[in-house]
Amino acid sequence: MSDLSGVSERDAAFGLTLETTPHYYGCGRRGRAGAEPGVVLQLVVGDERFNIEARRGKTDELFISLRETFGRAPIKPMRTVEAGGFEFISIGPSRWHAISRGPDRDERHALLREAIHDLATMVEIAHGFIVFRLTGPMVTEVLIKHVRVDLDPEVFSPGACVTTELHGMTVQLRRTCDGDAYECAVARSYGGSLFHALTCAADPYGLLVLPAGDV
Amino acid sequence: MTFSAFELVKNALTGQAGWQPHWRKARPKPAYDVVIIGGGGHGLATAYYLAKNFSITNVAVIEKGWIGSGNAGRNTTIIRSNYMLPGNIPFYELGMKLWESMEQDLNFNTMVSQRGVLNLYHSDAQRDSFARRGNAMRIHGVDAELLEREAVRAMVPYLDFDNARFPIRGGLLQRRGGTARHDAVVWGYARAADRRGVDIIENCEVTGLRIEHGKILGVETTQGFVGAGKVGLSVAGSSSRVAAMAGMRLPIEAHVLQAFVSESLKPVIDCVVTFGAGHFYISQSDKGSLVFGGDLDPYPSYAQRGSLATFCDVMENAVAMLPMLSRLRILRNWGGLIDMSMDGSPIIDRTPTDGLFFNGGWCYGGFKATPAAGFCLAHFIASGDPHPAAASYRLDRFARGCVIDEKGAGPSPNLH
Amino acid sequence: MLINCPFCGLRDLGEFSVNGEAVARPVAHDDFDDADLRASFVDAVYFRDNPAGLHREYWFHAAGCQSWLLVERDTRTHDISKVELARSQEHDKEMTS
Amino acid sequence: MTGGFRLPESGLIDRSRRISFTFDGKPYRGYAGDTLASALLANGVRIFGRSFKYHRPRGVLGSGHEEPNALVELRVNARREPNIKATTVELYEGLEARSQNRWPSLGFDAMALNGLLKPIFAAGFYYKTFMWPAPFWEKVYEPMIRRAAGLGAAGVSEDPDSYERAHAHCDVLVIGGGPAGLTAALTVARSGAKVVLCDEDARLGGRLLHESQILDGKPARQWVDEVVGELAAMSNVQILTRTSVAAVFDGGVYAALEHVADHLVKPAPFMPRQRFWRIAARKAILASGAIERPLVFPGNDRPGIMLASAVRGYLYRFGVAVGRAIAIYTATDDGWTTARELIKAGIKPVAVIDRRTKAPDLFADVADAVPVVLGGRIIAAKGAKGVNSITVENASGRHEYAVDAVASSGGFNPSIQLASHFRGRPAWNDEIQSFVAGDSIGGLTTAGAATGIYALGDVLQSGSATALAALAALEHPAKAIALPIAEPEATGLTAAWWQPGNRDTGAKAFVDYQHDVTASDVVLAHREGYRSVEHLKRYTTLGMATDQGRTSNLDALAIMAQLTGRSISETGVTLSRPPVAPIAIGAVAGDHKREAFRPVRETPIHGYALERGAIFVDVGQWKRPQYYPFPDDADLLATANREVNQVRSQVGVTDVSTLGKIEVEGPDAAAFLDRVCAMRPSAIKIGRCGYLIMLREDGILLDDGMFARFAEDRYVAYVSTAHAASTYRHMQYCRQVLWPHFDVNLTAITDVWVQLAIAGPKSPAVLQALVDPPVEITRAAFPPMKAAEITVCNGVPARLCGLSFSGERSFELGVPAGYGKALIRRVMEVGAPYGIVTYGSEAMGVMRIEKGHPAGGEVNGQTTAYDLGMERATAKDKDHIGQILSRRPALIDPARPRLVGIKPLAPTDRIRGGAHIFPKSAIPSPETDLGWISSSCYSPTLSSWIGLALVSGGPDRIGEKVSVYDPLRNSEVAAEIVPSCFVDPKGERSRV
Repeated sequence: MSDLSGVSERDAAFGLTLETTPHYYGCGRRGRAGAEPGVVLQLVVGDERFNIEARRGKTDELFISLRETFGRAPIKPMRTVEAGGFEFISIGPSRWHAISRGPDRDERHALLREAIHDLATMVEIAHGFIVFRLTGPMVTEVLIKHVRVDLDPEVFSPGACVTTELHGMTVQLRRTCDGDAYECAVARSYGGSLFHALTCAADPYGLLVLPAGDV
Repeated sequence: MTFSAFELVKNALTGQAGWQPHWRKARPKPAYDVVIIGGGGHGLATAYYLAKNFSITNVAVIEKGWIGSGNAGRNTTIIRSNYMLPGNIPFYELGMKLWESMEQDLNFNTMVSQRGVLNLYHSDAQRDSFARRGNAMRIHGVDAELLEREAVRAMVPYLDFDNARFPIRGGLLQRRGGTARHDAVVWGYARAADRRGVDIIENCEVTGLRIEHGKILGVETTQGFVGAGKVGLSVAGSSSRVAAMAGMRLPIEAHVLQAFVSESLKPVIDCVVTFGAGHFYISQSDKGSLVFGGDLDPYPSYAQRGSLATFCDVMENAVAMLPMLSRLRILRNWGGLIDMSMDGSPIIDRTPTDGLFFNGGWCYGGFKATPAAGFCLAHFIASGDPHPAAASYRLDRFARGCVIDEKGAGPSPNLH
Repeated sequence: MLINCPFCGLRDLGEFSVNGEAVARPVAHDDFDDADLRASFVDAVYFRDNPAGLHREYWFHAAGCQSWLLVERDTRTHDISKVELARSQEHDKEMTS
Repeated sequence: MTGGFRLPESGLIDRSRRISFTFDGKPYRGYAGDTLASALLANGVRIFGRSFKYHRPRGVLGSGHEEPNALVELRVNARREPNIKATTVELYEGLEARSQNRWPSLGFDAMALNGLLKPIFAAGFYYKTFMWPAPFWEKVYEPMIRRAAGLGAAGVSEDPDSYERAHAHCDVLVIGGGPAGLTAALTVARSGAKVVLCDEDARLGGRLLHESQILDGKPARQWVDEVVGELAAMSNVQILTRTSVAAVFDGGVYAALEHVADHLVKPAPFMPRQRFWRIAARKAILASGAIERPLVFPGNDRPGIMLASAVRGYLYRFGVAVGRAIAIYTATDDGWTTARELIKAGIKPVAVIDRRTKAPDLFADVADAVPVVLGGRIIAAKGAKGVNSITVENASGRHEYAVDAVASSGGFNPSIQLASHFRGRPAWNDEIQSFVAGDSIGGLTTAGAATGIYALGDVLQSGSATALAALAALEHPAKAIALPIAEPEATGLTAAWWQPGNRDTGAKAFVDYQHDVTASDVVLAHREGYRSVEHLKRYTTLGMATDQGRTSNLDALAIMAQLTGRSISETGVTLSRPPVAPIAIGAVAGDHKREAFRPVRETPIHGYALERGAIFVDVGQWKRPQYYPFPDDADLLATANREVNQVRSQVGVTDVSTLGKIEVEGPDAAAFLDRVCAMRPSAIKIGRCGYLIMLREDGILLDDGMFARFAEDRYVAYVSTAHAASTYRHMQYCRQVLWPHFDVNLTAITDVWVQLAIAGPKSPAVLQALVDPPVEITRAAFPPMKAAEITVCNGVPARLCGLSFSGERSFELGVPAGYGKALIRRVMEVGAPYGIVTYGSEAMGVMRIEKGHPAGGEVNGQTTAYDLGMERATAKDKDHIGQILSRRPALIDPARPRLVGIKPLAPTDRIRGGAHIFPKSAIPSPETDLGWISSSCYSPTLSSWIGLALVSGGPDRIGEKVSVYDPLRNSEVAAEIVPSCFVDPKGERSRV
C-alpha cells in the first residue's frame, strides 16, 4: 500500500506549502451583476481521498470487514454513503473513493486501513484531483449545460454521484448528502479547463468565486 | 451521341428532344465473360476499363439499387494522391493521372477541379511527419509543397491563426489534388461503359454466388442466374456480406462515415483544407455548398445514420479551424457505409475461389480511388496478375506482416 | 446511441470507446513460431465476421466507471440487446445491493 | 395592383408596438408579432429575392420553414447571415435585411439574362460541356460558375455571439405545439410523466394561431391560452418555444435548436444567441403538422403566387392581406376555406378556380359570393415583377383575370422529415395524395396532421390518443383528457399533378423554386435515363435547396410517375436528411471554440512556468514548458542550447509530470505484467527501476517507458505522455478482459504526482539538499536505476528514481502534486549554488536525441522493438501481447527501416525531420530510398546538427555515407550513418 497519510497543508511539520490558489483561479464576483449571485463556486482543499479497489475474490470479505468496522458496508453504486467520518463513493465495480475531511483524520485513516487490511488495494489520490464546490439557486442550470446525465433533483437526489463527461473531461459529479451543494472533481491537470467551463456557464446567473478553502 | 457544343445548341433549339438515355436499362443476358457486382464508381470504372483497355465487352455490372447509390454518391468528393508509404503512392498517383484526363476520356464533364489539398500542421512533430510524406511524394514524382504559416494564411485567410487551442504552423499542399463531382463520375463511367457495350443492370440484387469445385460459375440474382467466366466484387460497405457468399472472412469492418453540406454561399474557401489538430476536412462545391466531414463513427454499423457525438465533434472541429463558419448553417448530413480495413489500406486481389476477384477495404479513400481501382481491378481480372501500382494491396499482407499502415493505428479500424 | 452500463446506467455514446468485435485471444503454446498458432493470431487480430446483424463487441467506459463491457448490438439498427461487464461476474452482488 | 396591405384590427400582432426596420436600405414599419415576411407584405413589397439559376424575381410562397423563395441576408457586419427565410424571422426594432443574388439591384438584375439561356441551361447541361479545351475548366469555366453559384455571401469575421449546449431528459418529447401537440403534451403532463414540448414558433398553438376555428364555442386561440397556461404551471413540463427539433439519433436522443436571441438586434449581455439541446426522451410524439404544396402551372413562380394556407395565415395571424385581387387556385376544400376567410375579411377573391368539376359541399356561401371556375386550370401567369394576370382554361373556354396574388392549394404533405431520419420508409396515402410516416421507429410516433389527419377534431383526438399509447408503452398510468368540441371541417381534394403532356405556353412551370428546377427539367431527366428518384434529384438538383424540397419533391415525383407509367409510391420517395431545418454550425459547437475547443491539461508547476516566462508546446492535450527563455538569449535555439549546456555541465530541472503513471498492485502484479509487457517485469528487483516495453498484439511497439518496483507486489509504470491514455486502456483490457483471474489492480496516478527530473553532474548535491535524513545520494547509496519511497523537504512523501533520459546523472523526483510549485521553488533555491536552470521539453528532446532514445517520431505505430534496437530487452520465451505476431518474417526482416544516427559531414549543415535518405550519389527514386529522418536537432554538445533516422538495414550501414534529401525544403546534405547514441555511448556520465 502506498501511504501518503496525513498529507495536508495543516501539517506544519512539512517543509513545503500546499498550493491552494492555482494560477487560473480568480476570486470574486463575475458575470451578470445583481444582488445575489446565482452560483457560488469554491475550490475545495485539504481533502484526503483514497482509491480503494477490492482484491480479486475478496469483495465479499471486504464488505463484511467494512460492515464490522463502520456499522454498514458503505457501498452503493453511484451513491455517496457516509460512514465513520468518511464519504464512500462507489466509482466502479469493486472500486470506490473514500474521502475524509476535517480533524481526526489520522485516526479514521488507521481504522480504514485496518478494515481493509489485505482485502483491497488503497492508494491516496487526493492530490490527483481538483474539486469545485457549487452552491446557489442556479447550480443545476449551469450543470445541465455540460452534463448529459439527468440532474432532475428527484433523480439526482442528495448523495448521488456519477462519473461522466463534461466538456471533454471526465469528472466526478456529486450532490452532497445534505443536498445543498454539488461537487465536481476532475483530474488535477484539467482544473483550469473545468474552472473555465463552469464559470463561463455560470456567468449569466451572476457568479461568486470564493477563496479556496476546506469545507 | 457524343457530347459537344454543337449537340448542346442543337438540342437547345429543339426542346431538348434529341437526348438519349445516358445508359441503357439493360436486362441480364444468360451469361457474360465478366460480371461486376456493384454499380458504384469502382464497379462501373472496372467495366469501362475492361472494355477500353482489354476489349472485354461482354460484361455486366449488377447493381442492387440505382447506380451510384452507395458511397459513390455519399462522399466529400475529394481527390488527391498525397500518401506516404511506397505501397500507396504509385496507386493513387495513377489515379490522379486518370482524373486529370477523365473528362476527355469519358466525354462527360465530371468537374475534376484541381484546387489543391492542404493539410494543416500544428506542431514540429506533425511538420516532420508531413515532411516525410511530402518528400516521399516528391521522390515518387508527385507534387507536394510544405507551406509555412504565412503561405497558408495567403491561401486560406479565414483559418484561425490567432486564438486557437492548437495554432496553425503551416501545411502540406498538393496543388494537383482537389475535388470532382461525385455523381457525374458514376454517370460518366456508366455512359462510357455502356457505349462500349457493357450491360448496366440496376435494381438487381445478387443473392448468391454459384461456385463449383472452387471455381466461380456465376451469380444468383433477383432477376435470375447470370453466368460469368469471372466475377469482380466491388461493393465497399457490403464487402463482408457479399464475400461471405463465397465463404470468405475479410480484414474489414463496416463503419458509418458522416458528411455534411452547408447552404449555398458565394465562394469563401478555394481549396480542400484538412485540420491537423483534429479530424476535419472541408471544401466548397461549385454550387456554393461547403462540403465537410470528420471522424467516422467508432462502432461497426450497417445503418446509414451517424451519431450525435460525431455530429457535435465535427462542428467543434469546424469552428476551431474556421471560426467564420460559426454562423453558417448545415443543410444536410448523411452517413455512408465504408469498409474499414485493418491497416487503413485497400485490397485488390484474387480470392481463393478461381475466377472471383475482390476490390474493397477503401476506408475513407474510396472516391479518390475510383479510376485507379477500376483500372487495376480490370487489369487483374483481364491479365490474372496484379497491376504493378496495386501490387501491395494483397490479402496475404496481414499474415506476412506487410501491412500498409499510413497512420500507424494498428488493427483498430476506427482509428484509421 | 445510449449504452446501459451495468454500473453507471444509461450513458451517452461519447463516454465510451469501442474495440470492435469481441474476439478471444488464441491460447499460445510453447512453439511461438508454429504456423497454425501464428495463423490463429492473424485471424484473431485482423479478420472479422463483420455481420449485418447481432454483433458482440467490447466497449470501454472511459469517462465513467472504466469497465470494459461486452455489448451485444445489432449493426443494422444499433439496438443493444445486452450489456455486461467483461470482467468476472463476482461483482454482480454489488450491482444489486 | 400594388400587392399586400395591413388590415385594420385583426391578427395577433401588437399594434401598440410599432417596429422600424429596413430592407435593401429602405425603411419600413411593422408591428411586434410580425415576421419579416408579413411586415414586408403589409408594406406592399412583392419581390424578396432572385432565384438561383435564372435570377428570376421571387416573392413569398409560404409562411414558415417550407419557404423556398424569400431568402434574405439579415443583420450586418460580423452578424451578417445569408439565406435567411424571411418567413421565419421575427421582426425586431432595427432589423436590417437585404435581398440576395442580384446585381446591381433587386429590381433590375443583370444576371436575369440567364433566363434567356434557359434552353441551354437545362438540367445537367454542365455535364455535357465545358470540356474543351481541357485546361479551361479550372481557369475559365469553373471560376465563372463558382462566382455565379451560391445564394448569399458569408460573413468572414469572427462571430461575436456565444452559443451553449443544454441537456434535457423526459419521458415523452412532444415535437410541435399545434392542436395535436398540445393535447398530447397535456395528456402526458396530467399523468405526471415528464414532458418536454418544443415548437419552432415563438408562441404555441400551431395552425390555431393562423386560423379562425372555434373550439367549445369559443375561438380556438382561447383554448390554446388555457392549455398553455396549465402546462406552463406544471413542474413536470418543460416548454421550449423558438425551438426546432433538428434530428433524431439512436436511443431516443434528439437534437433541438433554441433560438434564444434571434428575435433581438443582438443578444443581451450573457445571453447566448442560440442553445443546442440534447434531449433524451423515452418516447417522442411528432406533431409537426403538414405543409401545403403548390399547384404547378406555367409562370407559377411569379411574386404574389402563394400557398393558400399561407395567404390565410397572413390574414389571421398578422392582419395582412397579401393582395387586393386574389385568385384562389385549388384542388382542395382547404382552398375554399381561404376564399371564405378572405371574403370575411372584406377581400372578395377574384375567382375560385377548382381543378375539380364539382364544387365541394359546405362552401355554398363562397360559391354564391365569388366567381367559380370548375374543372379549371391556370395555363399562364404574367407580370414582370409580380403576377398581374392569369389565364384560366376550363371546359367553357379561357378566362383572363387581373390579379395581384394567387392562393394556390394542391393538398398537404405531412411534415414527417424527422421520422425518416431513422430511415423509416414513408408510406403512400391515397386519400391525402401524399406520404405519411411508416411504422413508428425508435420510439417516435406521429400524431395529428403529421399523420395525414386534417380535421381539427380528429387532430386533437390523435394527439391525446398517441400520448396515451406512449404512456402505456412506458407503463405509466394515465387517463384520457376531455377534448374540446371542434366544428366539422371539409378536407377533400383531388390529385392535380402537372401533366408532362400539358400544353406549355412557353413559360416555365417551376417545381423546385429555389433551384429553378422546372417540369421540363424532370422530363429531360427522364429522357436521359435519370429515372430513379435519387438520380432525378442529383441530376436536376431538385429538393437539394435549403427547404429540402418541402414544396417540390412530390410534384416532381408525380411527373416522373406519369412519365414512367408507375404510381407515385412505386416511383419512390427521397428520405429527408438531418437537420430538419438548417442549423448554425457554431450552435452545435457550443462553447467548444477557440482556446476552449478542447480541454487543456496543465502540470502542477504550470503556474510557476508561467511566472518564469516559459514558452509552452502542445503535446496531446498537455501544455508542456518547451523553453525557459532568458532575455539575453539570441533566439529560442540559443535558449535550448544554453539549457542543454547547463544540464550537461552543471544541473537542470525539468517537469516530466505529463508522463503517464500507473500503479500496478497485487500478488499477481509481476505475473500480469509479464503477460502485458515484452520484457520481463518480474525480473526487476524490488527497489529498482527497469525498462518497459509494450507491444500491440500485432507485434508493433505500443509504448516504451520505465517501471519502478517498490515492493514485491507493487510497481509503478511510467509511460509516454502521448500514449498514457491508450496504454492505461490497454492494460485495463488485459486486466479485465484477457486475464481477469490475475489478482492485480491498476490505478491511474498521473495527476497525483508532480514529477521533476533533476539532471546533470551536480544533481546528487541538489538531491542531497532535498531528501530527509538519513537518505544519502551517493553513487553507492543511490545508484542509477534505484527506486525508493522516501520523504523530502521535511516530511513530504516522495518517490525517487535514479533515471536518466538525458544521459547525465539524473533523478526523477515525485511528490504529491499539490506541493509541485513549492517543490520546484525549493529545487531552484537549493540548486542555485550549483548553477541550476529550469529546462524545457526542447532541451530535453535535444538530449534524448543525443542519447539516441526513441520518442514520438520513432514510436509511431509502424515500428517494432526490433526496428528501434530494443529487441535484446524483450523476452523471447514467454507468451505476452504481441509475441506471436512480432515474429512474422516481414517484421524481423533486416532490411526494415531501423534506428540509426545521422550526422552531417559538415556540422553546420542542417538536417530536418522528414528528409529522406539515399545512398551517397544515388539518384533519388523510390527504389533508392533508404528511409527518413525521424528526429533532428542541433546538438550543442557536439556542435553539430544531428538526427535519428529509420534506415533500411540501419545498424548494418553504420559508417556509410549518405545523402539527406529534402526536396520540400530544397536541401540536400551529405551525411554519415552513425550509431544512434551520439553522446557517452558507454553511459559513464549517468553513473558519476
